[in-house]
Amino acid sequence: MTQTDTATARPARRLPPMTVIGPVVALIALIVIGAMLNPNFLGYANLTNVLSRSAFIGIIAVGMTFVITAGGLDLSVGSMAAFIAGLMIVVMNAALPVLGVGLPVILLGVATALIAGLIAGLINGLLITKVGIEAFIVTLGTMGIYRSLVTWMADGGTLSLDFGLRTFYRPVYYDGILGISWPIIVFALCVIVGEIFLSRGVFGRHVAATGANAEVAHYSSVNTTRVRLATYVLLGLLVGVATIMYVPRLGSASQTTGILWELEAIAAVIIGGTYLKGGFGRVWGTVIGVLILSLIENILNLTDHVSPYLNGAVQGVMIILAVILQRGAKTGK
Amino acid sequence: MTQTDTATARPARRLPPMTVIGPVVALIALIVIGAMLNPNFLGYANLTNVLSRSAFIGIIAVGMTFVITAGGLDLSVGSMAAFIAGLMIVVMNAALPVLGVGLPVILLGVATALIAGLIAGLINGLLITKVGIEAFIVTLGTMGIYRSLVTWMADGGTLSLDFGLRTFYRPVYYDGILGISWPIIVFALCVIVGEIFLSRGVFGRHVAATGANAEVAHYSSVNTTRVRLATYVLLGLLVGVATIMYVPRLGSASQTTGILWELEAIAAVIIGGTYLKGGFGRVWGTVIGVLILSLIENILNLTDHVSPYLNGAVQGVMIILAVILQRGAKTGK
Amino acid sequence: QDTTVIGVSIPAATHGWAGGMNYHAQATVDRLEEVYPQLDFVLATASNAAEQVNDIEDMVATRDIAALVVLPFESEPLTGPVQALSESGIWITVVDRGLSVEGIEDLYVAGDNPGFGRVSGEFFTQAMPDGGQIVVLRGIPTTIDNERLAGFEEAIEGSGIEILAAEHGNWNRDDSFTVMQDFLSRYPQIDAVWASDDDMAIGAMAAIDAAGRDDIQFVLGGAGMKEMIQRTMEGDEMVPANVTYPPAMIATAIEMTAVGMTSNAPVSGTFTIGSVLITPENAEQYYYPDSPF
Amino acid sequence: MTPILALDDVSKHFGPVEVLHGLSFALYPGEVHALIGENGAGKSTTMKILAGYQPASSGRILLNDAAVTFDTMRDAEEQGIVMIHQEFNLAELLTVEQNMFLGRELRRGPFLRGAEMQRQTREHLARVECHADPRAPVQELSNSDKQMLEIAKALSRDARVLIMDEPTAVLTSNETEILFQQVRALRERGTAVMFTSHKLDEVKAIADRVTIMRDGKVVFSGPAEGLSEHDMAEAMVGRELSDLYPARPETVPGEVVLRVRDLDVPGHARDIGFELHRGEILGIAGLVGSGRTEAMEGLCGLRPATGAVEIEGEPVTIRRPSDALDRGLCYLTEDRKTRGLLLDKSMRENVTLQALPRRAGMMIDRAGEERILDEAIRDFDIRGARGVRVGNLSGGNQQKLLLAKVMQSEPRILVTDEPTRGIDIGTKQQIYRFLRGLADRGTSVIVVSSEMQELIGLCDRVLVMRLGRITGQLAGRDITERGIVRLAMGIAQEPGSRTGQGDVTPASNTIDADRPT
Ligand SMILES: Nc1ncnc2c1ncn2[C@@H]1O[C@H](COP(=O)(O)OP(=O)(O)OP(=O)(O)O)[C@@H](O)[C@H]1O
Ligand SMILES: Nc1ncnc2c1ncn2[C@@H]1O[C@H](COP(=O)(O)OP(=O)(O)OP(=O)(O)O)[C@@H](O)[C@H]1O
Ligand SMILES: [Mg+2]
Ligand SMILES: [Mg+2]
Repeated sequence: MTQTDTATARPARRLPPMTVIGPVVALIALIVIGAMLNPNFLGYANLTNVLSRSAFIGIIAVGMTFVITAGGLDLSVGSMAAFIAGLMIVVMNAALPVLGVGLPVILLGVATALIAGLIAGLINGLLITKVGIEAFIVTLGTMGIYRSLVTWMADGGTLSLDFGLRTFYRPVYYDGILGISWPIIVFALCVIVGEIFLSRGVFGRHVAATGANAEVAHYSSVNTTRVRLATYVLLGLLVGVATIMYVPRLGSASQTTGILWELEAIAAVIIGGTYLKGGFGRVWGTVIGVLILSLIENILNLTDHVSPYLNGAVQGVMIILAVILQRGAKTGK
Repeated sequence: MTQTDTATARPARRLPPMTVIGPVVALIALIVIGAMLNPNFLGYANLTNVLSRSAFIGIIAVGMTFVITAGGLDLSVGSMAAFIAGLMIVVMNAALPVLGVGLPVILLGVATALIAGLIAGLINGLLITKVGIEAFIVTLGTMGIYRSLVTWMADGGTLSLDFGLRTFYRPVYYDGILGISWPIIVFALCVIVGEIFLSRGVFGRHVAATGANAEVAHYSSVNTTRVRLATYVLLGLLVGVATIMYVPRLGSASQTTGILWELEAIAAVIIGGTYLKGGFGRVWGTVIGVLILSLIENILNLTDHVSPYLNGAVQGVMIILAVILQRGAKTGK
Repeated sequence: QDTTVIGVSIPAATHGWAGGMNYHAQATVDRLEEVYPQLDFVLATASNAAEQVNDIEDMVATRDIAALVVLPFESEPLTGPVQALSESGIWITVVDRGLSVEGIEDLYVAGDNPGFGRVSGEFFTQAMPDGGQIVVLRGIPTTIDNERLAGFEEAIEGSGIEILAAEHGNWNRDDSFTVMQDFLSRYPQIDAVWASDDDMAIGAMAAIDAAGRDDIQFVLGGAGMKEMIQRTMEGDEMVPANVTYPPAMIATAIEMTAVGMTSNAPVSGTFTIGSVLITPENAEQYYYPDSPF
Repeated sequence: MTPILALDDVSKHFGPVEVLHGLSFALYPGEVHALIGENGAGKSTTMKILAGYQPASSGRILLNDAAVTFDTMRDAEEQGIVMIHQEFNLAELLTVEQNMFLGRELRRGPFLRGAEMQRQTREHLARVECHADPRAPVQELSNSDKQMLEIAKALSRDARVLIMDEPTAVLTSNETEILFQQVRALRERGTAVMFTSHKLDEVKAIADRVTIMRDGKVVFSGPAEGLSEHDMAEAMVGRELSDLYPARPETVPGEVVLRVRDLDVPGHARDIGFELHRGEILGIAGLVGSGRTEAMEGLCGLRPATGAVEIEGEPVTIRRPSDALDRGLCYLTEDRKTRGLLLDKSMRENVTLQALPRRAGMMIDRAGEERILDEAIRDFDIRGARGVRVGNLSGGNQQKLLLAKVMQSEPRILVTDEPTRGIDIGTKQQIYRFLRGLADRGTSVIVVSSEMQELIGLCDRVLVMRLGRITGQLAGRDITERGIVRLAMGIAQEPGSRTGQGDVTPASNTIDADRPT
């Protein structure tokens, strides 16, 4: 039988290059524009502001990348964040008299956030995988539920962290090490770990397989139910982490907290080159997506060439343009 | 071996019946609840109210059924409606001095709405099919664009139809024939035509084929690009129609007009049993979905058992329950 | 016994002030249902004009209300429907925002948005006699917001106060925080901030603290949120004053309507609740510790 | 006589890789033309070019001696050229009738003539004796029914040229015979029919002319008579072919490693019970739809099933495939397209998918994967550019990749379902040797197959299933076609009933390579 020539065959590139450079180009273009429009744009202060602000959406978007790669979707993250933030504040305020201002209360709050996020993710995941309802519907439902739960907890108003506690907790958002603020550090950590697990980890491989073809994955003895469940739980946890970073910023939560975060996160994921239909995802792309989105907003605030009424329009155009840059990859769903 | 075992050649049933009765049962359940909570619920006045106001979302959801069945998605319909409404008002007010109060102005407005809708749909469709960008991204972008265009047209405020004109136009929403108000009639027409074309029409079949497996459809010389484009254009047109019904109701448009209509419409479609991933859709199901959603809202107004803060939660729960009733069909995406 | 039903239709708590207004509405309804056993209340909150019209339709169709207390989400779209109600003989109480046709309502408890802007503007003129550079945070794009800004600009006309920029903070702490951060990196010198709302003021001040900038002399919010009034009371330089736009006006309206329904005391007419400047001197009387707002 | 369709010096490359090198051959009206060759030789690609699904990189396509270019398959179809793909070309969510008329719906104005299409669908299916319900979604059809639907669909477009890419791979002998009757009828009517098959006896049985490809070149094109199956086989693989089947060892089977009792797979199989010995190759025969696949899938935790299973003496409960894998029990699916491989992924990701949790801990070692892939490509002779999307591998090479993938998890009990479906004869020989080698090294193997010669040639013992039950077993010398058929059709139980039907045609025999030629 004639020997094959495969030994000599070069490993072909996995993706058309445009999908890889596309988002990067878009990002660089934005940075150049920003730098031209305003000298302070590239200043330390502004960059820190933008990056720290992106951290919330960013951390969530990392989890969203896993969910979408596995073929899922989660519309509830925004209101989930609001709810968790509200819960954290209520719990911490309640525990204050007992524990007093100090690390214990914060740790209690952190625990609350993580556990709440885990449970919330678990609920979404179970309804989707075990009960078998479209992810879109489940998370649309829970989106409404969490949103009105926080409104109800706050009596329609705003839940505020006790003032003393706020000043104690504040540094978690505003300080950092070596001039890098904590949100940025945590965001970076999530990204690095996420990227490694998605691209090099067995779990990530199983996530992609499940999203690419759940039945094949099943026949390859991948426990697809557990994998999909895990992605939602992971996302829930990361929402919790994001909230832990968010609460110290203003020390309050209301029913306007986290509005539209879900759309921003999903948009970031797709701009980053992950397939909405699942099967392929990359965390580093998501990061670029997040940065693109928050830079657009930042640039719009740094200039007054456009009427503030039109900010939304500019953002819309930019999002589409950013994706056109890498359309080669996927044909519109 | 010369023949196949006939034992497992089971009678192939079309869809698990639960997917058919599921939504109906949910609807009936709601009606019963409503009737028990309030005697006037089944009254002529209330039913007319509920049906007429469902007409907007309903007409849009009919178009959305086609888009989703073809494997697409459109998040922009809500702000598209707002934009078209605003445009209509601006045009009609502008033409008023020339044409005076009367049918011509109205017809001008109607034409504006239809053309605007058609073009808007065309833009979405072209970006998705020709340029080949994820429908999610394209329509997320145009969503932002139309929303801020209307804000800009209204200078952040409200665009109002000239008062005299409004009183002349008003009957289009509030009157009707044989006690059936116009919105209901138009809605019914859209549904009947839509149902026939989707289930019995060549176009409908090609839509389903495209959504089920675009490549196969393409190999079977179905012009999938044109089919998908057509669904978006159709949706745009129907958004125009919905707006024609909407403007006479409030005689105004602002940046809050049509907020979240897209999610309501998509939810209605899925509750109705259409597959979010495409390939199967039914208009009659969508109607039931629409009715379920607006009845939930209506019922919440009939009682003061739940704090208004929790309305969203109740709606969320109901949506999920409604779909659980027919989960047998599809496994969560 | 036959109960009279009073419908209350208000915008949902989509921002702090509305939240306070929701709270007062709820509280008043609960209290009045105790006081007047013959009264029954229906409270509905809407997140846009169309939804508010739905609610009102439902109240008429299913709860046959004898009176309606409405805080219009927007004036124009509500005018028609409410007019129809008043023609069918239902008592109409309009709160805060007037309808676009005169004389529909029996009772009008009015807020004064241009006034709110004007009072704020006047405070700036006397706080910055020799002018200065300020930035403005605007609310959710609405007529209210436009009226307030117009009133403000009118008041600072020719006072040498220059508005460097105005962006929408949507009456939302997070958005105003973001906008303010960017204003700070955009303008090296800002003398003061008109946040036009206490939620936005809080967001803006958080941004200023974080940036450690001391060029900003003060931030003027509005609507009298309790934390802010407290800080004014305590003489915080950053919060030298506040401008009332009491969400409690809904309570007044509901109460007067209830009285009108139960007695034949004359309650019709127009009651304008003007915007008042709160200063450390008069702060106590505007401080409601138990309100969520 | 002028050829109706001909290729003249046609080449095709995908990116850097050229897969067809200057092909030339002709297709004449009224002849059945077989295109044969090893997996990856380029048969499907050639056919796709003929039918206008893919453009040639260079060279000319001649239609009645006139050069043509088909921009779309629509152009080709209008010229009366119809093709059946190697992969199913059906929309699974749509019904049989919808697929049958897809793109060519009968219409009255904008509306469908549903009833009429249903009727015609029934007719077309009846022509190929397929009894699928026109209203049934295709996803509920058996593989063979899907294939018959494709054939009926193609026949319904009365074509001048009918091109079929491995139409019989998933067909039973009976269905194959039905197909061939249709083909003969077409030949009478002057249609040119071209088909590929790895079952050379079929080629022998029906082809007038044969074109043999090797590595993208035509090595023979001429009349079929005088060409024995053995000649074809050797021309294809380009070397001497010895025995197709490895010699059966005379050693007594080892101890029982798998004991199954009253295994029930709801709706498909009932009280399945058998024992499997160490180093044994156990065949499972049965008609299509007899529930072999379901029984085995049930056993391996791929679908709900109840029953008592003992592996190496200890009772085990297998709820999900991973449980089975933990016990060294592994299943190779009969359906590589929708259950076997991630078509959009590379070979590397596919080949390690099943073994990952064992091979790797938490992290994947890319270099290790590449090594595994190298071995797989070598051991299973997988041909195709290394980085190619698996969906673009040739059908047979996909099957080899699937086998390689399953072997990665080093099963001690290997269940293979139609392991040689769509595999060329040379590779078949390799796979048989491979399976026997496994058995010799102590692995126990189950082979579910519809190819009786395969079972007869390879297995130590054969179980026969009928209507979801095991109706008997045959061992050693008793493993004969007749014996299997009798059990498969229940003649053993009901003497006299349906007798004789058992051996209408031997078409399912694979070639016996040492048959004198
Ligand atoms: N779209 C494609 N991109 C890259 N390579 C391809 C593509 N299609 C086919 N090939 C390669 O062309 C070669 C021939 O493939 P082809 O499917 O024609 O083989 P075949 O003769 O049909 O084999 P089999 O008998 O297994 O079906 C294979 O090596 C395959 O990997
Ligand atoms: N009603 C059905 N719905 C879905 N799939 C079916 C149905 N009937 C049979 N099948 C599929 O058709 C194929 C043949 O049926 P089955 O597997 O039960 O018999 P088998 O003995 O495995 O035949 P083979 O292995 O030759 O396909 C299998 O893939 C089976 O899953
Ligand atoms: Mg092939
Ligand atoms: Mg089988």
